[in-house]
Amino acid sequence: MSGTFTKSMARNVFYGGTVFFILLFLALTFDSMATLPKRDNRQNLTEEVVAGKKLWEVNNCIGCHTLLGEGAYFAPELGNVYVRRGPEFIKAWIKSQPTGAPGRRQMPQFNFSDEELDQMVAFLKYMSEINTNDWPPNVEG
Amino acid sequence: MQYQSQAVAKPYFIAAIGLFVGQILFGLIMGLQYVVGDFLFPEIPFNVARMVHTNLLIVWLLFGFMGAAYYMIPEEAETELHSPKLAIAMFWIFLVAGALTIVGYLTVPYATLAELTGNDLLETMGREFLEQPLITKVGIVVVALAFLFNISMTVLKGRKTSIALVLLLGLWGLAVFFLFSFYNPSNPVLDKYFWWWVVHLWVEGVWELILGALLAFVLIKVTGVDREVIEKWLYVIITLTLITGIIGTGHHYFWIGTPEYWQWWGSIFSALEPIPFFAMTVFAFNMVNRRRREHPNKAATLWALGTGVMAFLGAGVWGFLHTLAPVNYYTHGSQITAAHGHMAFYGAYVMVVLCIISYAMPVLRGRAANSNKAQVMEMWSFWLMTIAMVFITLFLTAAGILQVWLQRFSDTPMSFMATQDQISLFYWMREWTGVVFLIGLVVYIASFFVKGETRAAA
Amino acid sequence: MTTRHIDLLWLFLMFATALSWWLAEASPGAGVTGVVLALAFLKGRTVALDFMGLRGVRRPWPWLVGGWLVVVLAVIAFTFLQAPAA
Amino acid sequence: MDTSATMTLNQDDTVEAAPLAPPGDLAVWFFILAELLVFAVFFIAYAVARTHDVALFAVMQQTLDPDAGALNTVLLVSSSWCVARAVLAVDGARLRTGARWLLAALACGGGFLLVKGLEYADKFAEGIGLSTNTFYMFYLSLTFFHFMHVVLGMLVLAVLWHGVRRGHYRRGRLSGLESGAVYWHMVDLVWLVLFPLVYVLH
Repeated sequence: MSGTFTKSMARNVFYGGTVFFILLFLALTFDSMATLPKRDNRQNLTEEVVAGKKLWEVNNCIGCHTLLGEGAYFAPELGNVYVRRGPEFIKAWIKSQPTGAPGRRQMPQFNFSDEELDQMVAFLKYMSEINTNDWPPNVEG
Repeated sequence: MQYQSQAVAKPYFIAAIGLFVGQILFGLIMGLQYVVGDFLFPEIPFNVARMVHTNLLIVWLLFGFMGAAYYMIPEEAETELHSPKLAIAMFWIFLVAGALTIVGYLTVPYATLAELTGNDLLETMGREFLEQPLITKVGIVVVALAFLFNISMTVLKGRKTSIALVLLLGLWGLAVFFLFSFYNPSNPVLDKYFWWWVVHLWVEGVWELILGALLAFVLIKVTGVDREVIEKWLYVIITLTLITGIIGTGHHYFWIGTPEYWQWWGSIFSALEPIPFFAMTVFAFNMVNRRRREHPNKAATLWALGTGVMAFLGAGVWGFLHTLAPVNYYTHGSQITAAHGHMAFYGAYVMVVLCIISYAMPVLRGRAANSNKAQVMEMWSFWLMTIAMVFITLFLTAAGILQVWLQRFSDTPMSFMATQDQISLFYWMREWTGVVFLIGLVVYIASFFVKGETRAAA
Repeated sequence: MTTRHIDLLWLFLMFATALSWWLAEASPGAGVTGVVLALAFLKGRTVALDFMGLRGVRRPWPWLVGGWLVVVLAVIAFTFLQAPAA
Repeated sequence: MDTSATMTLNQDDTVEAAPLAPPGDLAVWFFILAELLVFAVFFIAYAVARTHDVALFAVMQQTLDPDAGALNTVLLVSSSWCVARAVLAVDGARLRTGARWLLAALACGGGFLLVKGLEYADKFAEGIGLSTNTFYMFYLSLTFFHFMHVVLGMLVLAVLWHGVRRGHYRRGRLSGLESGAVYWHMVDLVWLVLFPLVYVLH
């Protein structure tokens, strides 16, 4: 009776434990979904911001930059770039790429229209206003 | 080879290795771009190289997993594969679709690719690791379903071992969680929240079931230890994996707009995530020590032990280093993350796929094991690649620590680009170590062409 | 283990619970903290050794669960000594 | 076990040959150890977080109902006792008695869920949630995590009750019953730390 260690019990514990923790994860997700409206800045989710998000995606910005710390680590964090640089600098910067400085990392020219530049800025402004528990530690990202 | 239909695994393994080479070449391009910023610009911008690097990784591991399943399932179920023809058809569809996607990345600007491939119908592109065009994503689902149908039918008609069931569960989970890649809400926080349901619940969830099943299979074969013993430990290990890993998703919910309590839940559960990896290492060494036969394939045993150790170091130790919220506050999205990602992926998934290839390929080529000469060469490649990866990780960790210090922790923080200039020495060292890794990979491939005395497969 | 033995243990657990409950109303202090933690230890030990049946089982099993109890309660005691209630 | 061996010894049961392994299936024990580890980290996190904001924790603890906590301790300890009696009864081939003890244990578990549920309802009605403050984050996380364990444990007990009634367990074949029982005792053990930590110690 003592000292048994059976495969069937190990299997039952696996299934039971897994279902248990999936349910717990779903419960926490449920609570997160209920709490997010107070944190994720959704009241400012305008069409312009949504258009900016699409621009962000179809140009694969995440392939070089990070956004709230996720993405590639090749180019600066942009979740707070609106705070760091302000709207005009961002637009001027995007327009002036690539710099062509020899040996320096290069950003492609995306040929955005003025409207698209505004959308991108609106998206980056939106990102900077999400409650991220004070991340990043400072303005440099 | 006990069953004729196991042979379909062979093209999968060959394709996996071929794509692996591509992944490493693009890794070297990116590594060079880190220090010579305008290298290959504008022909291959960094974001394109990275997309190719990470997508090739995912695709070749999937090829490896599928090949492994096609090899293992007939032997586990003790019956021929449901449909070898379907398996071969899916191989070509997946390979051609994958190749076309990569060609698309390399030849057309990403925005144009998005437009050409119907991204406007359902916007799914442009998110890290999920950059594939919509049609490729749909293709992946179709191939995965056909594949799952094929192996599930095989298991249903044959013997249902625990290893086969765990493998099936992992593969089905892989397909189910991939469906979240089609969900891209316009709210960025929601987008990120469920994006992790693909990425985290893959690599720290269902993929680990696949990893466990592959490792258990090889251990049974090379050690001759009772299936009963190995299978019950497999269950214990994957239980530990999932009870820590599922809520461990929370370590990605610290700074992306999600509620504060995730800092506690995520830290506590992910702090325990090294335990299953440690258990796996102990398990692998234990089984090899208790072996009841000397299998002629020494290389496969080496890969199996290596998987345990390197997965523990990469996923366990390097993950733990920066998983606690107060630490992660400073390290999040730095080169420390890159260091962890490299060693974890290599240690857990690259090595386990190379392990099953190492065991299965000789059998598929009609011998119990490769010649001694070929095995020695393969073991050289093991050490070259593994040690190179250890140093890549160490250099990236050093780069990350310096980066965090200068850019995040300092009272007078440096800008991102100024910091990058400060740490370029580590990037150079990483790049040279990457070359060593490539040499290891070349040696690995060369070992397939070494002849010598071999024993016929049993 | 006899039924009488188990019943006595239950009585002890009830008594200890009543005592900690009563202490919940008492004014906080190092002495109360000590007594409450000691009671928790004795109760936990009873459950681990007698109910869970670890008494007399070969090491490391009693150590693992007993050690768990000791470590957790010791850390709690330490933090309460470090930062007693104002 | 060999009865003739015990006969020669005196009445004291503890003198029986020391078993090499704990009761029940080892698979369950690995799970229990993993769970205890999770709880330990949670408890320690609570204790450490408290030192950073003693005042908040002291004030917030006043809003809890120690009577409800104590009542729940009584219920959980009693249900553990019932389960221990059930195992003894089944070991003595008194299956119907064993099944009744398990039902009693289930009733106590149900009582625990009811009391805890009323406490939660009270807090939720006040709009308190995981994001209210650090204390309530911990209070709700810890107790809810434990609450879920009680639910799981009751499912296990229900299966055991069914098994006892069907005659699945008898002396020498108690592993399944004991496995479920030790899991339930673990749920009790954890509460015995949780109760003083959260409700009693200020």
